[in-house]
Amino acid sequence: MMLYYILQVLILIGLVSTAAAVIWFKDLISAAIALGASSLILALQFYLLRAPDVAIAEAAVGAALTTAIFIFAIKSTDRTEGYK
Amino acid sequence: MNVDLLLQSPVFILGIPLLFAFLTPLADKVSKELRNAVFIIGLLLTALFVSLMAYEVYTIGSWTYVFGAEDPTAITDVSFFRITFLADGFAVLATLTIIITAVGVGIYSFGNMKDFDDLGKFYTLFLLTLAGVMGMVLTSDLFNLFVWFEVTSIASCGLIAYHNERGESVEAALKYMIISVIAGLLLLFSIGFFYGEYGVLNYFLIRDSMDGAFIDILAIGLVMVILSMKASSVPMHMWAPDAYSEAPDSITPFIAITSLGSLFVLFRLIFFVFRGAVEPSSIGNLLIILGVLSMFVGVSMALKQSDVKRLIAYLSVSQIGYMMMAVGVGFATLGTADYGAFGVNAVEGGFFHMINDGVYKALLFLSVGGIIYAADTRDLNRLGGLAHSMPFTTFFFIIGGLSIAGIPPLSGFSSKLLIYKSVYLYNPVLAIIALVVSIVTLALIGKIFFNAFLGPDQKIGMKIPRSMILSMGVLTVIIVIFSLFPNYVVSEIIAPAIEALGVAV
Amino acid sequence: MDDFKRFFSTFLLALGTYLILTFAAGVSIVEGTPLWGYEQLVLAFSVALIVASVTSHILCRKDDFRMLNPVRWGIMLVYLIPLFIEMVKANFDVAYRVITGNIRPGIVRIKPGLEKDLSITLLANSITLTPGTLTVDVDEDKKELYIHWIKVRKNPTETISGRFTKWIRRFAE
Amino acid sequence: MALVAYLFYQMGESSYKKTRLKGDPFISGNRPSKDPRDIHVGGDNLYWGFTHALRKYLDPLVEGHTGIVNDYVYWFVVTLAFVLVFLYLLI
Amino acid sequence: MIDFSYPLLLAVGIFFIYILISAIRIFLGPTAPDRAVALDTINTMVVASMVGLGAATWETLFIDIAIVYAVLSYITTLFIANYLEGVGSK
Amino acid sequence: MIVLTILYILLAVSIIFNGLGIIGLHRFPDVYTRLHAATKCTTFGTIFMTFTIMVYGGAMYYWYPAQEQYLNMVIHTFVALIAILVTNPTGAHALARAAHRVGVHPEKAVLDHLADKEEKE
Amino acid sequence: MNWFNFFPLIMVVTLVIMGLYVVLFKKNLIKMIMGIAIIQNGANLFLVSLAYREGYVAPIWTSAPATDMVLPTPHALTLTSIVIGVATTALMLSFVIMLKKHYGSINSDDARRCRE
Amino acid sequence: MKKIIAVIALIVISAFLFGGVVEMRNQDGGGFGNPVETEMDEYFLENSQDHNQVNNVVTAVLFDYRGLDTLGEATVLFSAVSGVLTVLRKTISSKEGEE
Amino acid sequence: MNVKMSVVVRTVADIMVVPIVVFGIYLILHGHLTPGGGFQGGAVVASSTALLIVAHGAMKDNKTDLSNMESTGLTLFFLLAMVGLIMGFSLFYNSLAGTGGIFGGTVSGINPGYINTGGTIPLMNIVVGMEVIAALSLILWMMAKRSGSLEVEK
Repeated sequence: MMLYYILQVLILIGLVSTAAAVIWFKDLISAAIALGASSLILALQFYLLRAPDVAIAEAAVGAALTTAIFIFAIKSTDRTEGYK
Repeated sequence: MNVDLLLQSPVFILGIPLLFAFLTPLADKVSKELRNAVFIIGLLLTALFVSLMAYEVYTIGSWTYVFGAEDPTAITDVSFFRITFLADGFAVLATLTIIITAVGVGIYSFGNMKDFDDLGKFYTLFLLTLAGVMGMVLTSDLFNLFVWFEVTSIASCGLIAYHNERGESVEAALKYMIISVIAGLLLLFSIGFFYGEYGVLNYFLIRDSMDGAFIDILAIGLVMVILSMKASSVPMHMWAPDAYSEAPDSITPFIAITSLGSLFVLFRLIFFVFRGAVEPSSIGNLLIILGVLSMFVGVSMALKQSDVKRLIAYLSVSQIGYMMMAVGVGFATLGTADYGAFGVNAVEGGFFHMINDGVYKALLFLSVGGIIYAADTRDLNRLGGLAHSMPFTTFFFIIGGLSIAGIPPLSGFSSKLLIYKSVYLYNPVLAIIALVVSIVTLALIGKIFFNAFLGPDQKIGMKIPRSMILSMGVLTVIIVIFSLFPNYVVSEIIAPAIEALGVAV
Repeated sequence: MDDFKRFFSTFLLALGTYLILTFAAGVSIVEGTPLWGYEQLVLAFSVALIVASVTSHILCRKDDFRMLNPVRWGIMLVYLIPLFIEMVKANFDVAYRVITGNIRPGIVRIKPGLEKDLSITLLANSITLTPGTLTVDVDEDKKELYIHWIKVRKNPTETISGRFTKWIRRFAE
Repeated sequence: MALVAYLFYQMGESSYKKTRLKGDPFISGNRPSKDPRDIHVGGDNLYWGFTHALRKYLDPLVEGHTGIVNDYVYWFVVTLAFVLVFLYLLI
Repeated sequence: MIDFSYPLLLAVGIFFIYILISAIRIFLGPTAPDRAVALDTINTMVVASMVGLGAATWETLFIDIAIVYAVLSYITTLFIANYLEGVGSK
Repeated sequence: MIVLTILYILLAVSIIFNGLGIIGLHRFPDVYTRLHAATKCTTFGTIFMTFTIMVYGGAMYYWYPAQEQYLNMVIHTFVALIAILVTNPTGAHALARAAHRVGVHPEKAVLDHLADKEEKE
Repeated sequence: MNWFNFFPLIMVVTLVIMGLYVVLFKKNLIKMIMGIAIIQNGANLFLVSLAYREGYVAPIWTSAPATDMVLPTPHALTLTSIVIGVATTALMLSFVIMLKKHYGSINSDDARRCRE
Repeated sequence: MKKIIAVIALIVISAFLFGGVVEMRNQDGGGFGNPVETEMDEYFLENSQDHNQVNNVVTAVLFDYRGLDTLGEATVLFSAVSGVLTVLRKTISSKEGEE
Repeated sequence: MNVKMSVVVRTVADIMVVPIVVFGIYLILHGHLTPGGGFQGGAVVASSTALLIVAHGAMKDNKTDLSNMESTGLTLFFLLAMVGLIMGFSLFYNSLAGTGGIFGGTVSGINPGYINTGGTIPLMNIVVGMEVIAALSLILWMMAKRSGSLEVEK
């Protein structure tokens, strides 16, 4: 199952790089987008690890609801990081 | 097969607050009186079941409650794959401490919070916090501990931020929330390490399979730091003064009780689970270091405070230090001849101090809440002369303050004496530090007393409601009982708790 | 009457969705066929009733019930075929442009002459699905569409939406 | 104990002499205020000498309590690292 | 009986590489809409991968997750678009 | 085997079009053209992926009629296809509109009626 | 495949350290909460990784292809932790919203009226 | 200064965590994908259909074997909602929040 | 500053709400057979609230109903757990499994999935689903209200 290993390695690299994007962005809305992508890829990894229940939960909560809540919060505060 | 209802009581200690918390929003829609009735019935039922469990433990002996099994008390070799509750002397000690404070605070809240609207959420969160702490101290499953830990954190943060018209409250709640969420996630990691290494989650099975490997050290370290943080031990205490001082006045002792609850969990874990896996002296010394730091830094920071609630918050941090130091001394001598000589006394002193601390700290915070209710300020520079208009509160404050300072006739003295005696035998320096801290504590209590109660009458005394006086009176009576019969308390409540941890002499 | 129609359309949509989802799952009424069992059917009807009673105010906000007619559904399914052919054709076009980078973009305005919300939505989505064109904005008062076109040519209304408009007018207008 | 007390006394005494004008005679002034707030000793004034004598110890401690969330997490992480190393070395 | 698992897994591997390449656009994208476009692309690719993986490993129930994704990723996109519109019209 | 050939063709189309979408995402200059490539080429590719699975599952069900899970798989894949088909163009439209509202104008545009209209208002 | 044996778990640790880095060094409160979300992702992935067994199927008996299944307990634990994660995130973000209302800033350097 | 100490602490913690994940199941020769033999999970897998007549073992674990965790989890959500409603409710001082 | 999105988005959102809700209920009801369950299905249903909020920027005020639903769901969950206790077993004992009737069927080995199995577990899924739907919708509602992206419809 060499191919399966390669799939997981690719996914994990994607996960860590999107998480790095979350840290790197100064624009909070971009960081929220990257966080959404990160949890998207995380759900794919759950899928590969044969955890369908967890994958659905992560898909529903991580992709839709968490991003929504973050965007509401950003909307009622500031968009950019750092002092104005 | 019908099981005795008394043997089901651990379920109700957790379940009654939960169920009544779920019902409170529904009752709130109907009427305020119904809501209050639901709240107080829930509290009193919980107290009833705590006393039933205590009765059962002291007459029959401890038992393990297995969730989801056909017979909740029958132990087979697959029982510990499920979640279990431990009903033993230690659980009785912990639940008793918690419920005394909870009933006191609950009665107090009726008077203190009556001017605010939207109290349904307040009572809901109160009952949820109670359920969370009860679950923490009763459970014997690591992941279940994590779940109740989070319930406690979230519900108490909601309570702290109850006065959302004040920015400081929200700020304190956010700080507490961030740090406790990070702590909860690291707790999840240590649970993952335990599960990955041994494939089990129950205390009993972890205890049986631990072998002192590297993973054990890592996971034990994580758990210890997290629970000490929650217990507001220095240097991770900084959330405590913020949270204690910004919470609503009536709820502050209850936030402090969650700290005590996590301290109970820490002691249960190190004595009951981790004892065989590691060298006792290392964890014992660690606890002593943290305890001494807490005592000293707490009381030093209290010197600089002019906010009365913050001052008592720092004092409570320093009281946490006493317990950690005493129990650390007891744990460090575990397995040696010293344990029989003085270690058990140290643990007894520590546990006795915990139940004392729960009560007198509640009394102190509540009487300070009375001051704030009457004078509408927390600044010691502006308070003064309240003894003229508030004789009851003054009396209660004196009782609580002398007890926290360890003045002879009162209960704080008995526990502190046990601690001094045994700690002196372990290392005299520790005992001297404890004495010095105690003296400074007395001085600080004198400062509050002088500033708030003595002096010319400033005519700012507002009449405080009767339920506040009542609850403070109840707590005072309990302190007096503890003071009059310390031997009885130690032999009937503390000794079974130590025995339940499996470390009796 | 409108309330009932609204309720009924929501009910049908919910029932259909649930039945499609549970098709060929578990036991069946008739042995050997991939149909539904009794319990499934009971659950399906109760779920549809509950959903319809809770969310009936959402569907058909503007009291537009013409999609209840099954003939229109048939035409709509037939419409998928020209749409798919159009998609295939235009996808190769975009593939060519992706490789060569030969683009001449611009935003054009078209006036398809459709009135209803549903038909405008379908037209906009069809236009967006066929690569080369992308609906950017909709003017709700004038019923005009603003379309980003990857290679601007003459006579946008006819070129972009001519064929779709005819089909959509047939079942949604 | 007495030694510690004497040390405190010395530390307080040294600064006391420098800052206070001891020998100034009282000539005249306003009448003492009748407002109870002015007569009463406030919270900051009680034990002023004690805290002032200990300021070399207390001031860094007070400065350590910055009230920034990052510092709370910082102390948590540092303690975690310390405890892990401690347990690892001792066991 | 035909075994089509290996080509499907290979295709999914290629899709994963596509996902990584799209993630570069999340890094680069000069404006927020560009990043949202990349997120949308990743969503679609993830749905395709999930469908393929479910068939490749013979776990037919896993297709449900793809449906959840196909529906919910759209809501995320709408949220981002809504926020950007709110900023633009201010 | 003819089914296998069909499956390979469908899968190849899917991979090629998805790849074209990804290339377009990096090659095109601005948001709108990227949207053209990214959301729609990938939609097209994903449609072919779902076709692959549907043909595969249908063939399996044809050979093993007792195994109803394959039919279930086909139906659920079809639902996913419908969801993709409905939601993707709407998402693309919403993004394009948002981008225009934010003030991103198409690069190298030869004409822009929408901007003209907004100027008029 | 020896090197692969620890790769996912090492990535998990990387995620946690990245999250802790954000919480330690970033001053923006929403960014800090995003860091906490990253730690949550790492913890969830850690638990699910513990459950995985090579070549086994999901623990569901409905039309399962084989009978050997991955471990179910960590899946249940992870579900619990995901829901706890969304609850804490929502509560923290609402605190931040109120803090912005009172203090006019979401920088942690400004949110320090409680100190000493 | 503070930053340096923080970075050192982070490095120490990460070293411990890396050591932990590498060390975790080393005695069995397997790491990821080859977990330790757990009696608990085997018991769940074998007996969930017997005890609960349920196909999805995860659901059986969630609602029977570890049911109290699920109750706690629902409680967490409930308390979070209560907290959000408490925090975001109309403040006494500000009148523009209307609900 | 609430945003009303374009007519295309609104129409599609209106059409999509019912299938999303039904799909979430499908996940809840089949939680004991397929991946899914109370939490997952509840989250999916709650995201339809998010869809309505984001598309229309306006919604009916049903906070009271949602709050009642949440409390009712949790209370029922606890009472369902108590069923075992009342019958003399311990809390969370699945006393309905295999007793016949709806949700009382028996099952063993690999099977295509029968809906009438599971004892109390499907019922618990349903009540937890109610709780999660209400809780997440309430969170979304409050935060949208606070961030000014929601108007209350009459």
